[in-house]
Amino acid sequence: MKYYLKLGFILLLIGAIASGVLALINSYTEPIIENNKLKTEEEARSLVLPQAEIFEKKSIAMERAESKPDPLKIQKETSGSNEFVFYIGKNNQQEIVGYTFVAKKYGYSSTIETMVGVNPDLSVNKIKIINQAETPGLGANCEEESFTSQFSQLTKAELQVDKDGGQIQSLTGATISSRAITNSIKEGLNNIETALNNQNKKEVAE
Amino acid sequence: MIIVYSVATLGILGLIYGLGLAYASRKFHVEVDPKIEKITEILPQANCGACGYPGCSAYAEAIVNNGVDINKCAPGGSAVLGQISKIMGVEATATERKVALIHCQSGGSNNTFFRYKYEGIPTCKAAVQLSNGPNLCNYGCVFQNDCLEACNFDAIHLDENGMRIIDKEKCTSCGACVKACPRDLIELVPVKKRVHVLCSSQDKGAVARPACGNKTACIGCGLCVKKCPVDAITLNNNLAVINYEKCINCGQCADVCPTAAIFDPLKEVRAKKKAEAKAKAEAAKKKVEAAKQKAAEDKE
Amino acid sequence: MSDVYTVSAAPHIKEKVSVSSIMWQVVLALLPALLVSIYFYGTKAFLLTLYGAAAAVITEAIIQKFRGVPVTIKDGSAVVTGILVAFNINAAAPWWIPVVGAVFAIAIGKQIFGGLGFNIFNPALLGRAFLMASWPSIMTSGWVPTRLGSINGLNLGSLPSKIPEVITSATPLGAAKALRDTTQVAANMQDNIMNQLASMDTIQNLFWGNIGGCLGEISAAALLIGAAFLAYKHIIEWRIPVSYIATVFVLTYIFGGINGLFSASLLLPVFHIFAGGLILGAFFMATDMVTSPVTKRGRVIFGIGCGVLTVVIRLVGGYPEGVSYSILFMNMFVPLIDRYTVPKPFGEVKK
Amino acid sequence: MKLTKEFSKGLIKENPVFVMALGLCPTLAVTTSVQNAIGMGMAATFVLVFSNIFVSLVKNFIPEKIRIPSYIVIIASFVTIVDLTMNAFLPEIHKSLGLFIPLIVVNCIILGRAEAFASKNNTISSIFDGLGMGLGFTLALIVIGGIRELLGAGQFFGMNVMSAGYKPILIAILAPGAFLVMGLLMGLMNLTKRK
Amino acid sequence: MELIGRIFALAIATIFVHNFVLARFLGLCPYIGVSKKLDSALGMGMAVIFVMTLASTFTWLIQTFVLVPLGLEFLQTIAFILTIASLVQLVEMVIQKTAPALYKALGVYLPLITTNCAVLGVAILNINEELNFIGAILNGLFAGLGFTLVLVLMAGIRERLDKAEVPASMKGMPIAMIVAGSMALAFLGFSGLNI
Amino acid sequence: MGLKTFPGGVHPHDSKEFSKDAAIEDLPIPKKVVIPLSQHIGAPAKPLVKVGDEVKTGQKIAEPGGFVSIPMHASISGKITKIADFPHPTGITSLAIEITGDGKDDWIELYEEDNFLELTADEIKNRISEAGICGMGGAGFPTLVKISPPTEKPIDTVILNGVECEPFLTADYRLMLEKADEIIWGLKLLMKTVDAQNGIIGIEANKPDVIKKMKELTATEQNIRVVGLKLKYPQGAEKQLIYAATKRKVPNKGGLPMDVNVVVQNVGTAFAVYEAVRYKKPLVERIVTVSGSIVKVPKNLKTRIGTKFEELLEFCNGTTEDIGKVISGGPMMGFAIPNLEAPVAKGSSGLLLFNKKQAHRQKENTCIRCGSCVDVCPMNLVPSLIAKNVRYEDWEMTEKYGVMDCIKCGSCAYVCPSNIKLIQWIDIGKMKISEKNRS
Ligand SMILES: Cc1cc2nc3c(=O)[nH]c(=O)nc-3n(C[C@H](O)[C@H](O)[C@H](O)COP(=O)(O)O)c2cc1C
Ligand SMILES: Cc1cc2nc3c(=O)[nH]c(=O)nc-3n(C[C@H](O)[C@H](O)[C@H](O)COP(=O)(O)O)c2cc1C
Ligand SMILES: Cc1cc2nc3c(=O)[nH]c(=O)nc-3n(C[C@H](O)[C@H](O)[C@H](O)COP(=O)(O)O)c2cc1C
Ligand SMILES: Cc1cc2nc3c(=O)[nH]c(=O)nc-3n(C[C@H](O)[C@H](O)[C@H](O)CO)c2cc1C
Ligand code: SF4
Ligand code: SF4
Ligand code: SF4
Ligand code: SF4
Ligand code: FES
Repeated sequence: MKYYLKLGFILLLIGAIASGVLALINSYTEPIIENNKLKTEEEARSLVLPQAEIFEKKSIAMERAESKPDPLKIQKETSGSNEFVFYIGKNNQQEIVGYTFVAKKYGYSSTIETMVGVNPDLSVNKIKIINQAETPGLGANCEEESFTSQFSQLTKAELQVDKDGGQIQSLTGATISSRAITNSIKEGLNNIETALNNQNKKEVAE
Repeated sequence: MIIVYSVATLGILGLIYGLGLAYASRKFHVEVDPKIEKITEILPQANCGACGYPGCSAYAEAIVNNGVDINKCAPGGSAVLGQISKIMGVEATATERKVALIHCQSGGSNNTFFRYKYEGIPTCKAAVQLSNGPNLCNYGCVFQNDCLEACNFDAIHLDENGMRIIDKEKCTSCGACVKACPRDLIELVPVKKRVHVLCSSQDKGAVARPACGNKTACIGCGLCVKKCPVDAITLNNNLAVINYEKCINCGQCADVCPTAAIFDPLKEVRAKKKAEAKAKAEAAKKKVEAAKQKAAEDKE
Repeated sequence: MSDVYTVSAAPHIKEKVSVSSIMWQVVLALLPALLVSIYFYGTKAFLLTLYGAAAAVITEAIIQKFRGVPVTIKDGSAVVTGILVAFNINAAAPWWIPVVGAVFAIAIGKQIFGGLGFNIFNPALLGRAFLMASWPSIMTSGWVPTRLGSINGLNLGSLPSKIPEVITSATPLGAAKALRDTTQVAANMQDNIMNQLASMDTIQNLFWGNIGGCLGEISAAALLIGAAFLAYKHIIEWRIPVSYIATVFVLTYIFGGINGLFSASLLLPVFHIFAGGLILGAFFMATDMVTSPVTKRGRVIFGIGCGVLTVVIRLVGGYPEGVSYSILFMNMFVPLIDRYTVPKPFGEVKK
Repeated sequence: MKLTKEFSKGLIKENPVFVMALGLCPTLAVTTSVQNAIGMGMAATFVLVFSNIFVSLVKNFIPEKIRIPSYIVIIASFVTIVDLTMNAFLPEIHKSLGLFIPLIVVNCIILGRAEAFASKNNTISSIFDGLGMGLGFTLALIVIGGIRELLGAGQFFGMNVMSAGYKPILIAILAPGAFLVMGLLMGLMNLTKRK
Repeated sequence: MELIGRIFALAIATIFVHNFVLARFLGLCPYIGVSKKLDSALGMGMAVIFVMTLASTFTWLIQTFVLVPLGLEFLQTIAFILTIASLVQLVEMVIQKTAPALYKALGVYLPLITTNCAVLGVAILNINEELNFIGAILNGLFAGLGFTLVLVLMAGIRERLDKAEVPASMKGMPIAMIVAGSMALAFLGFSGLNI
Repeated sequence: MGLKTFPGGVHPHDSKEFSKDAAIEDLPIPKKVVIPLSQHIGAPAKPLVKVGDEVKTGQKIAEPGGFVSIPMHASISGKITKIADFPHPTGITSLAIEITGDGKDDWIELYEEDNFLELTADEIKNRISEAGICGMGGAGFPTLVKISPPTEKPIDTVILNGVECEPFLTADYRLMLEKADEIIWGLKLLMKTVDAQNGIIGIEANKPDVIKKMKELTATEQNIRVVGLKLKYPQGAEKQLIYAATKRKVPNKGGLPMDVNVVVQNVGTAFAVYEAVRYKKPLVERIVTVSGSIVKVPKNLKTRIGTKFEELLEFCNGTTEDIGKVISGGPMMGFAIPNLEAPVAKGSSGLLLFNKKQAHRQKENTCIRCGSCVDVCPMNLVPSLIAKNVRYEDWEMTEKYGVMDCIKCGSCAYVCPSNIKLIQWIDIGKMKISEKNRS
């Protein structure tokens, strides 16, 4: 028994040392990683809505989230399905210069996340793909400027890929990805619209 | 604080697992062959499956129980190989090295007489099934190269006459060819023994001699038996057979064999040596004589 | 040597069949389809096929030379593979597509496994899958209308409203696929177009070949003539094609409608059978003897498996058409099928 | 002399990828580009070297029975270190290597070397062994990644090198292409070896 | 009903669309190593299914109830690998003692599983993809099934290739890679599948 | 007439036109005969004579070497000149007794029983045993053993095998045409020995005249049926014949006809039984077809056992072309032999001569897995996979695929487009497996 205790103890020791070291390193890297994350998000946000200086987070509960949860997963009930998060972009004068939100939809082989900047008139200002794992050479080309720039200044109604009769030229060989991006943005715009309407209503009621 | 937590968590996890395993290993202990355990310990425990076995211990078991090759562990490399061979291979190195030998000098299309034209699958096993094989000799090589196919070490080759030559360097005396030959022509012989009866015909001379396309059939005359100084040759069923434990490579049998069924590669070497020896002896003799003469002269 | 007799094992007589006679008869059986293709798409169809076949043959010869084994290009098996690769591509494809496909089919699909008889996967289909994965846009878009101007076989004039491009520029199966997605086709149009697809009009176009599609697949009629010839010559056996097609029929009848189970008319399964590469696949590719089971029961299982997968891919998969992938997929199962469907020897006592 | 041997054996003669066929998952998964290949190779080399060092240092204090778990803890610690630092300083590469960084833990090469070499040799040779193996691994990844990137994207290290008319063989950077390129490379190795 | 539909969808997705071996490149070493014989492949497959399910369960619990509450996510790798290694060893010992027949068929493959990236991979993926408890268990089960499917198919094919005139330089590992590539090509048929 | 048959099988051209219309002729008594001691399945016979002994035609010269064995008789009168290894019609060499004739054909005393149909079963068996009868349909199984089944396996049906499905051969055909009555008597005797209620004569559809004749002759017999069978090879194989005629399936893995209460005998055997019982005449002669497109005058010859093949060919005026191949037996199952020196044995039904072109066999290609062999195998095996496993020496799988059930009919090799020598591979497989099972 004593022998086994000794074994256990040695293992404990090794584990303890290792975890101690890791904790140290982690305490050093964690803020950097966190920072990186915020920074990239922030950068993306400013990129798609350069006019804005400050971003204000808003989150509203949606009655019926339009975006179908990713069909291929049995997931934790995460935010996003019942909650819609967007940011209100304001300039130095506290004027609303637009909104940003992250549009998500399952494309060909992954959920594509797009940072969308929206003008106050609810047309798209600029978009940036922030996360996707589509097929390299096909769907993955959606990150390219030539594709994303098409979306600028489009209104909700105009958001449709060419194959569906719209004016967005889909990526060669990747209509599915293109369609997913386009439609996710459209849904997001819808959400913002409802959110703003609700707010207006509330304000009116008040 | 995090540090405390993390140290505690991992420590506790480690402790629980360690104790659990320790307890289990006592409770569920199963006896295994110590040899297996030893080899298992030597193996890298990477359990990578590169050896083709499900994990290191399975491979160790296969080595000990099924005599599988010991060179299959890729991550272990040569170091591990050496250690295993120490455990396993004590007996492997002790015996005298042998190589395969084909007891037939016919068996190519140039030096064979045919009974019929064979059209069928190219294996000796099948060929001997059809009317005793395509060659006239009922005991000789049917040259469909089963032995060659069987050799995993690329030790058997065809020479320009289509005869099978065994490469003594490459042959590992695994015996695969011995098993493959349906005519039982192949034997593993000590590499040091060089004089061989290269015929397997058990026919009487009158049948055997005309059947052999190489004209080197053993006709069972028995001259070699009489000649052998150490009684290493016997006649079994009209065929001379050398007992390699007794054979001293003297080559006298080959000298008397009327059909050259016995082959002595040392003949020339021996002749040369003999000549040299003779020359030496003569020289010595001359020297002695000269010395004698000189002595005699000196006396005078 | 001259007066020795030959000795060989029984039997001493032999039916007059050989690998090359079989393969060249398959080539012959593929000719009607090629002719139809040339009729509808012009000489380009012929040229593409020629490139495919030539590339296959040359590749085979080069590799066999390199491997130091007898060159067997005369047996026709490489020709069949080359033609079938070409039959699996779009008439708009550039010349190098069939060439690259055939080279891949022969080199990686066949010779690397040891040549005729040893390959696991249908070489032509492997070639197609390779092309699909490498140049998907060339392979799946830009369908050429036939000389009679049809791509999807639909009688567009009979449809009331403006039809989205997903339907007009697609092959019949592409149209059927797009129909299932309400984001692409307005819900109020679905039924209408679906009924058009499953109408005698469309099916006639499918039958004669007046549709867009891969070179070899367009005319069911021409393919059936070839298939009948092969069946008559006992080169293909009924089990695989029949079980394959029957499975597709049943499943598309049950699941094919857009409004739930059994919502399709009986013509829809017929549409599914004549559309796409099913006839070509069922009679000429699933029956490739090297890559299909040797046992009779195994062939039925193989056919059913192909059928199920084809329907799954057509109805819910990422592609409009699933014949080639389903055959490839079932190819993987062949060793297992062969192993577990060994027939009971005559007289086997039941346990 | 001996040290150079320890170092160079991993490069060609006992190359962990082509000769021993170990650690196949990262080999195939991350070699869609040379950049990823180098990232992965470096990460693995780092872990390999440091775990070799530590294992050779502590080998005498660790009882036989818990050898493996201890080594695993050591390796896992270094993997985590790599994981964290890459995430902090090379977020782009970290993202594209994704899952395969933590999976270095189970890469057979590392545990295999720790067991087979480091636990039996002194620290200095262990370092060289680890370096050699790691660089061999990296080298192999670069070769595969280079071929795949070239064929599949017409690029090398992110730069366009093929003529404008080149239509990339997309499959090379997809999953099937990984296997095919790997298989053909191995076959080629065998071919040159026997010639 | 809806749940069954989603479970079915998850099964299809994990087994066919994102097959662990052919699409995600996980568990390649045993896929290539233990696919020489059909019987071993079956045994290995069963063992993997078992371990993957168990590992998914335990690692999910540890992550959710130990690591996350304490803010120790950075210990994920080390904690998971320890859990898996101990679990496997424990299971092995228990089976060996209590069911020798099962051990002969299954247990011998267990050690091999510790260093199989698929197991650690599924554990980490469960967390990354934010699956819930049931989802994690099912994901482990289906991933194991997907692994077993391709392993068994591969074994069947390789047994047939054993009796084929594969060119000498392609024999063994290279041809296995080519087959794997072809299988991945065939599996591409499922890509984009959406139920 | 509903033709019966079995699943599988092939349709080679029957090539019987060469010798079909040649009435049976007696071959002149040869100068010398060589009588192999092993003309049957089972232990070889043991010689009863020494070199130099004088023997009469029909005299027993060797006694059974065991339970499954038969005695041998001199087929000519003369002097024993040698007991040594001689060529055997299967191509191998084996121990045989050579008799040099005195040209007199001096018979032992024959005997004639008028009421032979009234004899007891034991007496009939006794005479069959003494006459050295073994199956004349090919395999040469001692007839006595076949008709002495253990009591737990009673026989209810005796089937006469008049199928002669091998192309070229017409020996049974001529015999049935010329000796129909005798054959039916033979059948009755056989039925009596095993106490069978039913007798069936199975005849292939390409012999309509025989079917008609047999039907006429048995019209009054309640318990004897003549069954017309579809023209398909190997219709004459025992298990297939039993299935076609009775729908009974003989179990595989060494099952025997008696397991389904049947005995099958060749029509030639039945004729020999008749002669043995009625005249106590030992089996010293049989009908042999000499045929092939190059034989000048193809014939059906009544030949003494032990006559060398060259004498038969000489009697048929030799050949029109160089001989390429000599086959003892039929083209599907017979043995190609290296020369014409082998003697006629009790099971030799034919001597075929092929020219060089007909003799040539194409080289093997690789199996394209076309499955033709699977489709035709009457035993429902997978010949291609058996052959493949033999080629790669996987004996376990070879056995699992059922090599031992193969009846070596040759249908598979006949149809294989790749010219795979399936039978040869299967033969090796059988050899290996029985070797393995023995040890
Ligand atoms: C290997 C492979 C990867 C693919 N990846 C994508 C992808 O990332 N995004 C996408 O929309 N379609 C992808 N596809 C789907 C096809 O390209 C599909 O035909 C296309 O989306 C629709 O064709 P189109 O865009 O030319 O109309 C992929 C297909 C294959 C074979
Ligand atoms: C060991 C052995 C025992 C046999 N015993 C009997 C038997 O008792 N009854 C019988 O009808 N046939 C018996 N046979 C004969 C076979 O059923 C069969 O008639 C013989 O092998 C020749 O058949 P074939 O010419 O169709 O090949 C026996 C065969 C063997 C090998
Ligand atoms: C493939 C095959 C074909 C056969 N064909 C015939 C045939 O045509 N006529 C025949 O009498 N026996 C034929 N036999 C032999 C029979 O199976 C069986 O041995 C015989 O009829 C038994 O009678 P026996 O013992 O009197 O010879 C054939 C056997 C085999 C295996
Ligand atoms: C009925 C039949 C169908 C065939 N189908 C194909 C096919 O689909 N693809 C192919 O590459 N070869 C096919 N072949 C040709 C041949 O079998 C092919 O070259 C082998 O698969 C290569 O080993 C076919 C041959 C026949 C007789
Ligand atoms: S098979 Fe074995 S014994 Fe024979 S030659 Fe080759 S290595 Fe030597
Ligand atoms: S196996 Fe025997 S018979 Fe065949 S080639 Fe070799 S030595 Fe000659
Ligand atoms: S396997 Fe045997 S029984 Fe079947 S067809 Fe071939 S020879 Fe006849
Ligand atoms: S008939 Fe010949 S080619 Fe066809 S499956 Fe059988 S052995 Fe193979
Ligand atoms: S690297 Fe993934 S299992 Fe070996």
